Amino acid sequence: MYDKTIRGVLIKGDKTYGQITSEILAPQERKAPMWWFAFMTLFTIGLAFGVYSMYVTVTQGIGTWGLNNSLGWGWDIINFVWWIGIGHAGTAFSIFLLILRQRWRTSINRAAEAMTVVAVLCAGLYPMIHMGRIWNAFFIMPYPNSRGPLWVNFNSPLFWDVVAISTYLMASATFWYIGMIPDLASVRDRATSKIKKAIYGFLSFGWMGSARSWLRFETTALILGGLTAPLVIAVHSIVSMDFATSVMAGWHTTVFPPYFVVGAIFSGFAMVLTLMIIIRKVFKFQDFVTDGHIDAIGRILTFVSLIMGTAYSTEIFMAWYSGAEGEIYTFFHNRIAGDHTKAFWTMVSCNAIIPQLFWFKKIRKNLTMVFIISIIINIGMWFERYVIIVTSLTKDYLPSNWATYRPTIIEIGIYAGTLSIFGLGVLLFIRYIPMMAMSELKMILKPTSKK
Amino acid sequence: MSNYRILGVYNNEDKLLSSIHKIQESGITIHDVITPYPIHEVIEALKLKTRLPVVAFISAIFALFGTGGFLYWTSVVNYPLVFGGKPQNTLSFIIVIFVMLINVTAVVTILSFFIRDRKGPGAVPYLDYKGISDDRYVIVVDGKINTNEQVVSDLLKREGAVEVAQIGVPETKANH
Amino acid sequence: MKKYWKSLDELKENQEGNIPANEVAPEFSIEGLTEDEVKSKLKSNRRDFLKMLGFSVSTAALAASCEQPVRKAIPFLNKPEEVTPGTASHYASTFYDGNDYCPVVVKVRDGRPIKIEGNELSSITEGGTNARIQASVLGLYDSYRLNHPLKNGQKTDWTTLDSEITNALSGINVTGGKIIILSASVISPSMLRIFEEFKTKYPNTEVIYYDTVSYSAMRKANFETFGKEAVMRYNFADTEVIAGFNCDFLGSWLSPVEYALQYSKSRDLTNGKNTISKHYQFESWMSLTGSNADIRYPIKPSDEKVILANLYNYIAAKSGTPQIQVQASPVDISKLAEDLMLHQGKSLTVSGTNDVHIQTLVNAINFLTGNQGSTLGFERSSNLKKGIDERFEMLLGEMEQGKVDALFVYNVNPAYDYYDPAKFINALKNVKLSVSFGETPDETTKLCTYVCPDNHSLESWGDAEPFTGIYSLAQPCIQKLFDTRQMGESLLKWAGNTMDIHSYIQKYWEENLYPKQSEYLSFTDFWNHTLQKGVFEVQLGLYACPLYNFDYLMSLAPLMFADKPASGLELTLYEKVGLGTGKMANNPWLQELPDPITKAVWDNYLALSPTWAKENGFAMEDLVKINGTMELPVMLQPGQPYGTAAIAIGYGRTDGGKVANNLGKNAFVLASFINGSKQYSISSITIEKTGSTYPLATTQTHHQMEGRPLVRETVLGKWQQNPESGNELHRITEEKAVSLYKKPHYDSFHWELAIDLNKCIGCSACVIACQAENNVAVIGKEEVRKKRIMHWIRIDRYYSAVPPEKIGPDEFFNLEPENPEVFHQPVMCQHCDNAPCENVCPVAATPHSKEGLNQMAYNRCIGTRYCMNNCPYRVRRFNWYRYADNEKFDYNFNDELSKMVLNPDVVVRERGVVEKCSMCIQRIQEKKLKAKNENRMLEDGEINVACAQACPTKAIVFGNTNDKESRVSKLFDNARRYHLLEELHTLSSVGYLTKVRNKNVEDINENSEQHS
Amino acid sequence: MRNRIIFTPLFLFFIIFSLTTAAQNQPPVEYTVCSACHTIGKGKLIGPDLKGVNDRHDEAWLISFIKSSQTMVKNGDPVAVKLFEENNKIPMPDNNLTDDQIRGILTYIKNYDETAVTSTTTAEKPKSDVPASGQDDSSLKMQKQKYGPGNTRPTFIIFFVLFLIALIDLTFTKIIKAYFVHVIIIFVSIFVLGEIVYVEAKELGRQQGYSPDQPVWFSHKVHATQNQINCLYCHSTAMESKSAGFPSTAVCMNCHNVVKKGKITGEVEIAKVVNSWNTKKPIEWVRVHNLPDHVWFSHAQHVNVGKRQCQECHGKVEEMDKIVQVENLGMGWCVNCHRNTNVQFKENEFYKEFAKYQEEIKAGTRSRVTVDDIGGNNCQLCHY
Repeated sequence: MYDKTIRGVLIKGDKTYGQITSEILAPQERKAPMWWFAFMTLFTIGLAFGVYSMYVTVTQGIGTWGLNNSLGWGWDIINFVWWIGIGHAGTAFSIFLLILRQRWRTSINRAAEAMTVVAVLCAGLYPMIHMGRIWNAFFIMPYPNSRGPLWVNFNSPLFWDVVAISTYLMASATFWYIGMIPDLASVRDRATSKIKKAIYGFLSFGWMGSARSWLRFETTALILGGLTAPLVIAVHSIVSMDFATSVMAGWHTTVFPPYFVVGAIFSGFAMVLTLMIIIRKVFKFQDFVTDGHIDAIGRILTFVSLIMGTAYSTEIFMAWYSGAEGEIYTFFHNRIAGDHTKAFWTMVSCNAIIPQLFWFKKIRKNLTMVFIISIIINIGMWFERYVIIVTSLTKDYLPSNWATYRPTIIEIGIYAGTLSIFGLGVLLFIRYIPMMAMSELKMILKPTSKK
Repeated sequence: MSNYRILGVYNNEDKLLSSIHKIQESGITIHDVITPYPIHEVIEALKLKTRLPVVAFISAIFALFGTGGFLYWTSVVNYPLVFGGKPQNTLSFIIVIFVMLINVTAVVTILSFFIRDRKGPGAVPYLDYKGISDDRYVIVVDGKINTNEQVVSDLLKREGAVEVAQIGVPETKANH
Repeated sequence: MKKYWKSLDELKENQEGNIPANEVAPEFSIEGLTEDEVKSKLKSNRRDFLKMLGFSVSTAALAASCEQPVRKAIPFLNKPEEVTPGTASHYASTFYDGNDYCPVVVKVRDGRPIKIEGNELSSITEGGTNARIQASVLGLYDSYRLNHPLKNGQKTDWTTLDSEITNALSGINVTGGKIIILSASVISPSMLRIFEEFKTKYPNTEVIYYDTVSYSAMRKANFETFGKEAVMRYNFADTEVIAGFNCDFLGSWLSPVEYALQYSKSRDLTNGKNTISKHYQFESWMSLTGSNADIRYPIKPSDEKVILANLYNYIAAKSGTPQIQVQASPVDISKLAEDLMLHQGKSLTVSGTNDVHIQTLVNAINFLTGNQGSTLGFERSSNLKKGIDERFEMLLGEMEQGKVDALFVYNVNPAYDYYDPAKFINALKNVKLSVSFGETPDETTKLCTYVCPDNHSLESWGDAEPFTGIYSLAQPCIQKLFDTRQMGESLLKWAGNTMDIHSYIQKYWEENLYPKQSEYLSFTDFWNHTLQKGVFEVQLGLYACPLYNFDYLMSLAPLMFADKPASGLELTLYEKVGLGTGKMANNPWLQELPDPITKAVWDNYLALSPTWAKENGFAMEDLVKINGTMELPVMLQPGQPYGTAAIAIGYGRTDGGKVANNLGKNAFVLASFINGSKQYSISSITIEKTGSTYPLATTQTHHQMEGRPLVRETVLGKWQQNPESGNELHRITEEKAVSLYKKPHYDSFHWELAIDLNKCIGCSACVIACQAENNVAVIGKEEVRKKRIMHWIRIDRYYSAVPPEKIGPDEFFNLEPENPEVFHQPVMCQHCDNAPCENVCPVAATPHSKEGLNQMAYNRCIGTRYCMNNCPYRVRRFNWYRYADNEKFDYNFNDELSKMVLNPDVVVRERGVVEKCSMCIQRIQEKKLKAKNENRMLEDGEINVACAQACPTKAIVFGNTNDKESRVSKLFDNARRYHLLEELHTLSSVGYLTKVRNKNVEDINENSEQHS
Repeated sequence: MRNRIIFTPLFLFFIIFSLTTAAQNQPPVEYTVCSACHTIGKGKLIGPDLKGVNDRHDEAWLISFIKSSQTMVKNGDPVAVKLFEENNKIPMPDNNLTDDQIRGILTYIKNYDETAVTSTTTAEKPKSDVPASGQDDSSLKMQKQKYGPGNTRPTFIIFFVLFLIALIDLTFTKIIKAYFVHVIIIFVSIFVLGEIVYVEAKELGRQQGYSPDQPVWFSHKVHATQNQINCLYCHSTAMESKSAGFPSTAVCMNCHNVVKKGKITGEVEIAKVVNSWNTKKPIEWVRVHNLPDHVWFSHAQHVNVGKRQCQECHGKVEEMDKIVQVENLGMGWCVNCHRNTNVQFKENEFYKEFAKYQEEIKAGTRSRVTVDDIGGNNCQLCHY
């Protein structure tokens, strides 16, 4: 039971349990609005573009991208890391706060986790299509093949990626779904049409809410949380090792794992913020997603962006301190000054400087500002990956190989495709799934005797 | 017929709790309590326990050694290859082991949850009462053990159940 | 005796009337098959692609129908003794295409020549080759070749053609008309004999030689000054001072392969010698030779004569011979003069300018410095380059007046490479009977009435006498692919001699050369052994050095500087090291060979000095109009003298074939005919912007080392005091190196490469050799522009103006200087023992072998390109597209005929897999198997990788470092040895030896102030 | 009673006699050489039928003739010359055999018993029709069962259907109340399906049991076993080249310009060979043992250096009428062999390069050197 004297009210306009249910399920029970269909079509078109681009890539070859002998990775891995980063928010959000028993999470975690699942799906797409011979992708699995058998290379960060990301997808998806079961049950119970009842009945796994179920339910959630919390950290550390374990100047850095994890949480929270603000506006959820929530996330972002700033400066300092020509060149003559100056400073300003505005309560209160900054942060995070990958690869140890990189329409198309997948996912989510964990909201609602 | 149940429906958490205590005092065993959200008091009152953490722990141990053994066998015993002048048996195994540990444990836990709780696609609740997933609380008393249904229902009523109902058929009637 | 000293003629006996066909699926032998048959056979079965694993097939297979394509196996009908299917045999032969001469050994696999190597028994090249010779094998399978005789462009057959031509000739004989054989310089004695026979039948026949790039001024000068109309033989090997004047003797001048070898000998520091020759180079464009010079003076073409005259005067003053009236030299030549005087008879002054005055001066200088007869001389005078420009000019006149009744064009292409093609074309119209022996329907052949296609040199018998008394034989390594006939045979037939060329040459040798030797007692013995060896030398008697005729020099003196000094932008035409005169322009390998200096491919361009261009507002890739006619893009070339420009010849073919056509512009038309010889430098041209730009494809876009110790160099003086100088870093890194893991050790072999940067001249022969050996794909200009070139070995070229002792991190961003020092550094896969690329491959496609090689299993690769990103040397190549059987890449992988050049021991990589240098693993395996079969251990040098074998300067040495006696181990013990990026502790298997320049600090200062 | 006394020794004698004859009837080793060209009582092969040769010529003459027929012909021995003429001037190669060996052969020929031999040497059923006309897939199937994985499709479908039914019933139509039934079915079928998929995938692109019809119905059994022709006589390049080589028609003609009638197929098949020779058109054999394009394999390495027997990879070819691929020729198969096989370490000088192993063997710390030890499982041993 939640004691409101310790913390401020988490749900405004003292509601009854009934109200909670009806208000949160309202969007599903209403007819779909016009804008919903509009966006669906828009994203479907984007998806078609993406699918076409992937088709071209697979049938003609990676040559259709802007890569070259010096630069083996471009937008594919940039976007992969970016999506993974975004995909970190949801789980990080709900799980850390779950473990910390931060109850204000309850109205946000559902959406955050949904976002995670979709983002990780988008991310997972890239390592597949960036392969030269996607039809042999199964080689990467350690299955007992008939070649001796020849196993895979367990030293390779790419293999770690495969393991970690698939695990992460599995864990976060199940975590999200289990948490959803009781709410699906309530949808089922309120359903009027036969079909809807049947479908949601099937989806809700015959949930009834008996005390035993609740006990096991909470235990499972806790165990999963406990498992996924380290996983969240592991996954992005592993992604960072794709770079950290190599020899390239600007990649070969021990600060990468923490730096990437923080970066992931940074971009993730920003994305959560973006989404929640939209949902709140569209569905009038300001009673559930209160200014308190926005404020809290704002504070976190401020803190995290400070860490990012530290990471950047550490990198630069270490480069100078190491005295290694390659490092110095990469950081001082290729990032701070040189070809990729723009990208570098965009990254720094977007991630380390602009978020500092959150120090001001005014700005934290001003939704539009928060919204804009949250978007800026995600742009900044994209540029961070761009800087890391492109600068280090285009100007490597041997000046004779120095090259440039410009993405082709195909690469852009694939990016658009993944963005559309994300959009579609979100749209379907807000249409067919209770957007907030009702049962948990009810838990934190003050006990009421009047009826 | 053993599926004979007596239901007491409440609309107030406090009433529910008090009545649970009352009923237990009066020596009637409560079969189940259905709530729209987890109420720890209820769980305590019913003295429910779960062994899921044990399952999780065991599977974790299994995953740890299973994966470690597998990695060692594949890359040192079965088909040793040299990569970049490093020994075949490297520290990098830790990462895979760690992740696989989480993976296996998670899967096992979830599955055991579903199996133990008889939840899964197509499973149906035995009670379909309007609002149990919304804002109604139900105390379920097994009608087989406590044959004197009248007493039970009175008790429930007295404790403020907004409604008392039965599902299934009492055995006595079934005999005729 | 090695296996390849085997002759082919017994083989021919055995094969009479048989159809040796494919023996097992991969290999394929094509004697006596018509082109169509060949193609049909090739379709089915060849070990050329991984396509069996490709997208379509594998998916089809997954669709549960696991049926395999049935493979046929067609055995020989009657297996000839020579041919063991699946193993290669080697035949000694000779390469000569009118420009380059080289004794070669042809590797034949199941009757298919697939690779050309140098003949190690030759005293001229000692097994060296150059890019063109390596690439020439592809010409055999050129689908553009004529496969039957033509009359007025229509297919005809030999009998009718013979009868018609003989009739015409006898007709001309009656009327006493004039018959001209217009030919490239012929060095084959038997061919000369054939000409004689032809003349006896048709008395008023005249043979006129025409060289694409003329050396007639040199012949004239030699005649006037020494009374010998010949080209001297030069010997750079034991020179101590070399002065080159616009003379690219390492890249294109006279006999570059030979000179490269000699040069490297004079620059060698590994064989206990502790001094090297000093190389001054005065030149008007950045040539390969200039890039290797110790001291290089960029000069205007017009200044060359002045400088030489001053040099002559300086020396003449010392040796008391008459001097010449001349203005002061733009550069200080005293130091060079002193050096020349100091090393009497051990120096060499050469000029590549086709100008009698200049050649006369050069002869004088060489004579006065006592080189005549020591480092150069007429003793073994060269038979190359016999063309006399005036004679050809006269011929054109006669043709225009219709005085020429019959013109036989052999191995020349004036309609393309004469400076006024239109003139020649019109003149040709007035010739009644015009016959061409062209292999391909090129610009000239197109215009001739009759075309009697000549065999490819790999299909022909032949002999050569490049230098007096030095002979070599050429034998066919494959039966004729098409219905062609050797030119000599045609002439013989028309001359009424029915002998076939083979027996004719045999007869000639029996009569003329057999008597000159005493080793063999029977001619058949002599013939077979010579055929096996490929080369044969005759001892010469005593030889008296001719005296220099100073009167002629004096008579020229007043004329020399009569013409007014040049003004405006001066232009020089030069030969590219790869494409040369453009004869092989249809060869995709050569087109895609990066120019050693500019690293540009697929184009020629107008090279300008950066500063001059900046001042006049020209930028890279600007499209400019030259003399209002020719449009070419601008290439800013460091080292190009201020106020000069340079264009490469050999481009702009119109009928060169599908590859050659419409690449670049034909620069021959800019040449001119001034005082008796063709001039390849134009005193003043005008260029103006067109406003548009034209993209150039270069494989290297950054030219400084950024102060990184990639190419380490020192100067001779310092090296003599401390052999480790310039390479101190090596010791430091070795000491500082710490690793968690212990250094790997290999039980049996550890294959390693040593590359002597002091010997490597950057000629790029290795690049083509590797391409031919390892089936490396050609990808075309657009892809190269995207920096996706597939070559497994590349030659990094860096510019620098910083004296070696000043190299350090403080030299960031040094600007491209006017006269940079140039560094060539071959880079292939370094086969690191701690390879960064190996760790990161998820599918274990590139582990380390038990012999220290970094293996790449193409069929396991899934193409994540992680290894490419992680290779600090960037030597891994990715198949961005399917380069084989793809219309988009219509080069030598797209048509069945030219695919026959593929090496059956190496797969052609599929789309989407990473590939890289394998240290010619197929050769290692082959030789190991050979040793096992012969139940013995391997000898050092028995295995040789393609790049090392092709190298004309022996700069690359391959071997097993576990064997402490091997050559490579010895080089690894050298104090000059270091490894590229060794500070990364990749423990690479390729060792580089520091470059040592023969200069001292004041040279550097003078050199740099000279141009700053 | 008396009868018995008389009969017993007779009976015994018979037994003994038969035994001795049987004993003598084992063909001596040297005879295999002869049998390439001669038969005993089976008519003329290349050389004349040897039946009753002992009666035709006296032993001394035979011995000298067998030792070197040509010398006798040159010396103008009338009989020898006559024989030479009769057998259209095919010289009988000289044999360096001792007189006793030759006598052994002669005795073998003398008391040669057709029934006995025919029953021992070949169990061939007289093939009336020639099975080259493409109706031989029955035998191919048989071999597939024998070597390949066999046809697993039906099993697959059955279990797949079961799997689906169980799933559907478990979730929707709850006909069977007991869930464990579903569970068991599901798990079993998953296992079976997985196993099938694994096996099939392994065989994917492989041709174990592949036995196509050849343009000429050629029997290795007849040539290798009955006529004792060495493999290397036809596949001559196996010792020095990467490919063992298909015999050129000329090789066939060495014998078949005389042997015009086959034991099994009569004249039809041999006629094809002769025809190919006359029309100068090589026979287009169908390759049975194919390796993928990206595999580099050398016969010389295995046959000459490794001293492997042909049968180790190709199966008992000498017993096949129709050639069939016995092994799956997969990489796993190669690699495992490389792991278990010893190299000719002491025999071959080349392995002196491996100083370490040499010492270990001297020291006795190492008993064997497998192919794997000397880098036999490097990728680029076969893939480049």
